[in-house]
Amino acid sequence: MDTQRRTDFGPPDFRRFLPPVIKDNYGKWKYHEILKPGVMVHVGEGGDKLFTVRAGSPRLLGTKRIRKYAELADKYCGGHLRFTSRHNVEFLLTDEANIDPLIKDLHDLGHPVGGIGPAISSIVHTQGWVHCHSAATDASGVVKAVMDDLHEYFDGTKQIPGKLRIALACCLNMCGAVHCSDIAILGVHRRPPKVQQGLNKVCEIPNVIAACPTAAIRPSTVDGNPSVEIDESLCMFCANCFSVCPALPMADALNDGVSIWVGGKVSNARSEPMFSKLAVPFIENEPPRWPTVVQAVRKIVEVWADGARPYERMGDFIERIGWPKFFKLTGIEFQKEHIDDYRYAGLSYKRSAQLRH
Amino acid sequence: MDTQRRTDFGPPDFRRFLPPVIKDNYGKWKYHEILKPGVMVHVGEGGDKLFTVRAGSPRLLGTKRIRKYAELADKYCGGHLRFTSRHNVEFLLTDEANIDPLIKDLHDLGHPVGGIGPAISSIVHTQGWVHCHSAATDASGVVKAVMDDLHEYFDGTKQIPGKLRIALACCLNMCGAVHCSDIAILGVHRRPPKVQQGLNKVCEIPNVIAACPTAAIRPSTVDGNPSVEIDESLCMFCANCFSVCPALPMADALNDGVSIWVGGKVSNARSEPMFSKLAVPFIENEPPRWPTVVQAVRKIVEVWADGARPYERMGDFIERIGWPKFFKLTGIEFQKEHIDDYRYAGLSYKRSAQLRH
Amino acid sequence: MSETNGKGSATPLLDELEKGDWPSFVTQIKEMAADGNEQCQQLLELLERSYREKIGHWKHGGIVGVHGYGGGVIGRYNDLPEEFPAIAHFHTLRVNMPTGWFYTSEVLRKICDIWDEHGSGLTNMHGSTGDIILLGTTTDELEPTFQALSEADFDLGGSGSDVRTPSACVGPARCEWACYDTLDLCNDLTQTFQDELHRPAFPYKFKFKCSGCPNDCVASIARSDMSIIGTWRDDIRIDQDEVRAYAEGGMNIERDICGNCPTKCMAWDGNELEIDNSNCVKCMHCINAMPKALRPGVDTGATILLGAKAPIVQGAQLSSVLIPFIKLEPPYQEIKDLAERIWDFWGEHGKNRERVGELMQRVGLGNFLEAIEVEPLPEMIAAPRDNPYVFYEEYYEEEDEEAEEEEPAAVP
Amino acid sequence: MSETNGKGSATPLLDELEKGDWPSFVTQIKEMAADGNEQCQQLLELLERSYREKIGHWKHGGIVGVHGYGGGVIGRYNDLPEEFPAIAHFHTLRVNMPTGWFYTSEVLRKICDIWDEHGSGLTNMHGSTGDIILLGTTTDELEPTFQALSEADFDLGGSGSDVRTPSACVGPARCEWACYDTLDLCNDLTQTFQDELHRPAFPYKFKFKCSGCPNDCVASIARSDMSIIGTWRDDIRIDQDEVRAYAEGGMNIERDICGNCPTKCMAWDGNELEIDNSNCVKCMHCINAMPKALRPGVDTGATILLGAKAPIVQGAQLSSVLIPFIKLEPPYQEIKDLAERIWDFWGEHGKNRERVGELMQRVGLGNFLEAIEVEPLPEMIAAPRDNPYVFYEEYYEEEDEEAEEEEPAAVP
Ligand code: SRM
Ligand code: SRM
Ligand code: SRM
Ligand code: SRM
Ligand code: SF4
Ligand code: SF4
Ligand code: SF4
Ligand code: SF4
Ligand code: SF4
Ligand code: SF4
Ligand code: SF4
Ligand code: SF4
Repeated sequence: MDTQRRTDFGPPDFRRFLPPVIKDNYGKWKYHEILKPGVMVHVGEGGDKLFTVRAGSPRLLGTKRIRKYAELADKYCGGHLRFTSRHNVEFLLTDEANIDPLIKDLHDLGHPVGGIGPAISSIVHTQGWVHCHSAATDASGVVKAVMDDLHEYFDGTKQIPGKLRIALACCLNMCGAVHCSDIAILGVHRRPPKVQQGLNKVCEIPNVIAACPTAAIRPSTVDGNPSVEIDESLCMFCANCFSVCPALPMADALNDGVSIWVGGKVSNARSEPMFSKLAVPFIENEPPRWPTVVQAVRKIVEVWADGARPYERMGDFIERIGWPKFFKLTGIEFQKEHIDDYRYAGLSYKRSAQLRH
Repeated sequence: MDTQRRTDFGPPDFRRFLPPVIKDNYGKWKYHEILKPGVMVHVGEGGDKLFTVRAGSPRLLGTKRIRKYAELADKYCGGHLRFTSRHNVEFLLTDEANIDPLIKDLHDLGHPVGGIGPAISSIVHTQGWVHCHSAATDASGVVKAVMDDLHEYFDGTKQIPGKLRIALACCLNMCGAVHCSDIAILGVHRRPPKVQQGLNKVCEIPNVIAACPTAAIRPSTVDGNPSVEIDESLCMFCANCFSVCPALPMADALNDGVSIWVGGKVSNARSEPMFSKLAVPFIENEPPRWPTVVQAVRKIVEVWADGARPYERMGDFIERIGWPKFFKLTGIEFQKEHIDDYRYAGLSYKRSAQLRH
Repeated sequence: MSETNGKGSATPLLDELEKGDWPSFVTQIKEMAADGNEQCQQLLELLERSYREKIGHWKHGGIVGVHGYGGGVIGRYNDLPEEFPAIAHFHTLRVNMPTGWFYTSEVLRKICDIWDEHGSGLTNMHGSTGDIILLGTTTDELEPTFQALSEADFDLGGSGSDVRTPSACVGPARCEWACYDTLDLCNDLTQTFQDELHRPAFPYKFKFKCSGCPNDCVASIARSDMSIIGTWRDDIRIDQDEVRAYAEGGMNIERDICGNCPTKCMAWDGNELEIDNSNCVKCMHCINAMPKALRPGVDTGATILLGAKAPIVQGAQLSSVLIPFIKLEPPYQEIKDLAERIWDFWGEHGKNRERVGELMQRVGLGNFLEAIEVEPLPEMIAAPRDNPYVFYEEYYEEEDEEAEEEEPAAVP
Repeated sequence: MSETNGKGSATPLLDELEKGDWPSFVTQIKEMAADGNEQCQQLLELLERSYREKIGHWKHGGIVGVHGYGGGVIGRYNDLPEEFPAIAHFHTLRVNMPTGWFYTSEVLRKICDIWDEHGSGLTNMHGSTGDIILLGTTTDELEPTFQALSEADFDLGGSGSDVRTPSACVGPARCEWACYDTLDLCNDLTQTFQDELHRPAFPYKFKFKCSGCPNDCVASIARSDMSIIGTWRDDIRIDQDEVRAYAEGGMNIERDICGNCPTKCMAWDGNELEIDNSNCVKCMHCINAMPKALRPGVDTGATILLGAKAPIVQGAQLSSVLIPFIKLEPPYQEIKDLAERIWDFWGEHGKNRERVGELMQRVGLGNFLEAIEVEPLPEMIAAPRDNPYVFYEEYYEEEDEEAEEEEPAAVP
């Protein structure tokens, strides 16, 4: 709007926002302890203490609520707070006496405190019907329904053997850690794209054809105009064609829905990082509260919580008991769809006689 | 040559050749014990005993030697003997007193006794220059040289932690268990096929083109005749084209040789069956005694024998110590060729931060 | 709340999502809609419609953005602009967060002020990549928002085929296990690659994520093209008294600690915990379980891994090891040079919408390493190839027999 | 030995292979050559030449065989027929071995007599597939050899695109662990599928191998299209006294037995060995280690796995589980029907030189199962898919909303 327009200056330096106790102990923390659900203390080499109170957040925040966070930070933390990589908010305190009052205020505001240690933390999720064109399901709504059901595992009311990370993505683009989560909820289309008239005016046909991983898209002519046609038997509904060409919409109220995946992880602790594997191939969209999804997730959580050993993540648990047992315990029906038929399929077959009978 | 020609009658019924003690105890064996190298006893539910003496065999046998086996069987076993799935010969005795005389006779004949229990058994191998058109190395000669070096591991002179199975195949067709052996020796070509004149007269060009897994073969015209040309940058020397078309010879004295693979297994004991993995990408053919191959195999055997725990097969041992350590201990140089770049390559990359530093 | 406009709620389905114990995003939108914020009000109604029809109502964005930037804005239009004119355009701005997501109340309020003035007032704190997401404004507000943000020292994040906003775990600011300064490196990379971040020139997106240790609290190995994961080379530091204290406190060290060690390189005799550090793969488990007793070593650095991505197009990937161990000190030149070499090769050989991890697989890791001038190491693979399909690049010709200059690459 | 023909050995390189402790194949050929067997003499010389030149001298075979059989003979010609006329043709006969490779001295001598009369006198006892290999004869001796063999009750094995000679481990004849009668099944399959064995009509070869337990002593999981591996469903039989005897004999049961159990389902308290059989995966390790103390259960049968093969064309495969557990009793109808259904589908859809394992992967295991009428089970996979690229075959059309007959396959 004026004088010299600044560009490419990057984010403000984070050091500006660190509380003094962190500046003093930066890189010099000695250990930490979990004091109670959602509260931990980090102790510096010299004995300084930093208390963290973690609160669940809906991630989609209005400025009003953010201002409330700021108020609480002023009241208890010298104005200092941060957010986590799973979108929780963390208040950074030095005065232990402030912990309980802060927790009370957070509860009054509707925010549970928890998610630290062996707990279910917030669900990493995406835009859904709130903002994305690609969504096969909503994001925030499913997350809300599932977390309403699971919040006792967040706030420590219920004990569990280890960390359990849930993620949701509203389409196969998987804007989040869905492919490596203990439990993942994934929006899926199940109907091939509908080719819209005038496609050639908005899209480059060679690009569209090249976009399809299974070569399901072929050039064609419609009413004398160049267009494309879909070999529906080759389509696995990835929507990559739609990503490059808006004239190939995928969303479809009758066929869209949700799938559930289990056993992924990211950390290197004990076992190596793992992909999530298909548990429930398809559940219809059931707004506003997705009861079937909520039930399925709870069942999986309970099977794990009952059977897992301390520290044992979902994937390690299932590997120990075997997939056949997992299907039996959860009551999920094993179907053809569970069997991989994509690029590395052969390696997912059971290539040994090591079986429980 | 006469009357009614019999066909499709199949092999003679094996029951005709079973010794009486087996007929009596068929399906009723209780346990077995290894009495000494190459000798074991099987004890029936009723107490009957069957002694087995196993002798190493060159597999390529003249009728003269086979007649000698028959003589020994008559002398000690009521005429009963068998061969094993690894081509050793087994004498089936009921009189314990016959064991040592039999062993002496076998030794006199040049046959070591051993291969039972934690031992190196005979090398499963193929035809090589003795009979196959496809060979990139000889089979029997390499095997002889390697077993001369390793026979103490066969006859029990040297103790080892578990079974170690070696196999050799003279080309990528792998007529044997090369892809699942503790140590595998594999003949490899390293030069693309030479297109011979008149190819179209002996081969179906479309078949030849279809035979290539990497689409390296394209139609061409040579002196007005249809032929093929090879995109050498796409050729990985599998020789499948040669299998379907003799006019594409692969063998080449300058470029053929041997590669060494490790860590495969077949049994389901402890770990699941595994493929062998590349250890030494290439060693020149060095007839008559392949000293570099012999040394490389010995080194690998020794590293394993020194480091493995009881029952631990090669693949489990390497998995426990890590591949970097395996390369270090054996002194084999890690090269680009070790890194997979075929169909499942991505899954062979190290997808975690779990490393020894 | 806007539930009662005479004959019951206009958003009966969404209202269901205000029930329950977890904080509600619907409540957030309603809070904002309460004071006559038209955008929020119409967003609620549009969303109610999606809930009724089980389908989204957003369309592909056209090319919208701020002057001189190729990314940072996600264009969005709804497909019912007549009915929902206030959100006919409803573009998102991606704004670089301060590294580590640290804020003061002051700077948070500043952001709120800007966004109340120029946009819907709705945000994501934060987006999956880590940006501050300013959720929804009109095309003509984009530039003014950017101006206001820039005065507050906030710049845009990435979108399209560019570097995306790098992210880092809390690292040395609060974590005793940080093996390098995740925050400093992340901030430095963000500043160094401003041009690559703001002007898409790659075949596809490129993400950096910095985790201070193998716990990988920013999920870098799953979600970033270049994953920088802290680790150490020397011995785990042990305080045996504290180990005994954990044992006395009821911890089953044999079963739960030693038994869970992936290489079984630990031994506990009831009194001393022994670690065979040469076989420790730095998985963090024992340290995680006994933070008072065990700590990473002091010769710290990082493992660099390459290639993670979501499934589109060729299938999801986890990053795989590229540099097993590197010391990371400012100015971090080595890692920056490495990134540049990777981008050069990718820029030249990458196909449109081909992530660097897919390129690596397509050309083969061995060839890729040659191109980016990195030596192959056994640490880069889980296991050597199990198939014999080796592409040797050279062979002897008959004439060579005497003159052996043209030696094949792979003769050992 | 033929070493001295005036001026030193004609085969100096091969002579080197008569040295050393392992029995020598060169000695075998020389023994046979000694009495003026021209074929063996020339074979030695040709082989010596290969050793000198580092290259083989055999060419592709033309179509040779015996009357009415499509396989069983491997045609071979050398590429220097003028110099080596006695082995200008040098074809191999593959002869079905007695199942389990059991012989009497009498029948062995019979085979020797035939082969001395009709061929080189050289053999492999046995070939990799298991056949008796009669190594080298001329085209005109093929039919007479077959006649003589048939009089001795020996028939040809397979070659080309047919069933290959099935093989079996020693099984109940000598092994206490055989969970079914490997020899009887193998012999029965061989007899049942004589036509398929002798008249190639498949897209490619098909191998059966029968192992009596998961030790898999005929390497069936690696080397046969249909791998039949014995197993059991009930509990491992334990003799606790014998367990204690092993312990007293110095066996470290905790470390070497329990510690090596893949599912860690065993516990040893120094006195009793306890097995959680519901988690035992029948790997055989504990039984192998303590044959006097442990035995498989008594409710025995087999797991059927499909698809192993060497690398050509699409890469090597191990067999994968098709039937987790089946009882195997004569007449083995179920397994024969299964094989026939597989061959039908393979015959119709297999490409030339496509093994059944490759077909299974190409069409997808799920579709393959449908085609051969086998229910999908979680035992067939190591893990469910990790990619979301699911080919649903049906979807709702808008008109269906009311009329829901055309239900999509996968709605649970
Ligand atoms: C705050 C945060 C980093 C940040 O910069 O934002 C963080 C902070 C800590 N993590 Fe984390 N982790 C955070 C996300 C993660 C993630 C990423 C994710 O979930 O997307 C992972 C990988 C998850 C996975 O494997 O799928 C992660 C895997 C761990 C682990 C390994 C857990 C395991 O057993 O596999 C530990 C160790 C532990 O908890 O014992 C750990 C431990 C810790 C410690 C104890 C480290 C420390 O000494 O401060 C911190 C608090 C403990 C806690 O939350 O339980 N952190 N941590 C993130 C909080 C997210 C949240 O709000 O819930
Ligand atoms: C005779 C033979 C079967 C036949 O019908 O011919 C046979 C016979 C026996 N095997 Fe075997 N195996 C025979 C080939 C195999 C093979 C196949 C191969 O080598 O190609 C395997 C799979 C090898 C692999 O995994 O790569 C095999 C894996 C086993 C195992 C599992 C070993 C392991 O720890 O992985 C055992 C159990 C053991 O030895 O403890 C076993 C055990 C046995 C026992 C003890 C079974 C018994 O109670 O009689 C037999 C003698 C012991 C020995 O040789 O050490 N047998 N055994 C084969 C002898 C081959 C030879 O001459 O050396
Ligand atoms: C906003 C955000 C989700 C969220 O709610 O937080 C998001 C939203 C979109 N992503 Fe994403 N992605 C977001 C993080 C991710 C992540 C996670 C991450 O960065 O850690 C991933 C997985 C990791 C990865 O990069 O592979 C991700 C993988 C994708 C993909 C698939 C890329 C692939 O190679 O497989 C697409 C498709 C595309 O690029 O065309 C995509 C495309 C999109 C688009 C631009 C849709 C499109 O096709 O044009 C979405 C715009 C939604 C909207 O209306 O605003 N988004 N996207 C995240 C960015 C916020 C931020 O900047 O902080
Ligand atoms: C004789 C024998 C090797 C030996 O020395 O023992 C053999 C020899 C040949 N095999 Fe084999 N194979 C022999 C067992 C095997 C095995 C092992 C097995 O059956 O357990 C395999 C690996 C398992 C498998 O079937 O995959 C095997 C995999 C091949 C292949 C690759 C097949 C594939 O799908 O990858 C070929 C190539 C082909 O079929 O064109 C092949 C082709 C050949 C040919 C016919 C060469 C050709 O291209 O025409 C060889 C003839 C050599 C000769 O001059 O006599 N041979 N072949 C084995 C048969 C003897 C017997 O009947 O007992
Ligand atoms: S996962 Fe798909 S629908 Fe959801 S925000 Fe990302 S691109 Fe949009
Ligand atoms: S949705 Fe995916 S598979 Fe289907 S046509 Fe589009 S790009 Fe191809
Ligand atoms: S491995 Fe190759 S060269 Fe050797 S016998 Fe088999 S087909 Fe012939
Ligand atoms: S050797 Fe293999 S890769 Fe090379 S041209 Fe022949 S079929 Fe193709
Ligand atoms: S990744 Fe490691 S250093 Fe970073 S916050 Fe997590 S535990 Fe701490
Ligand atoms: S960090 Fe992991 S690998 Fe290392 S000693 Fe601890 S548990 Fe074992
Ligand atoms: S496979 Fe099992 S039953 Fe057959 S011989 Fe080997 S150990 Fe015995
Ligand atoms: S057979 Fe294998 S899995 Fe079963 S108890 Fe014994 S060692 Fe464990």
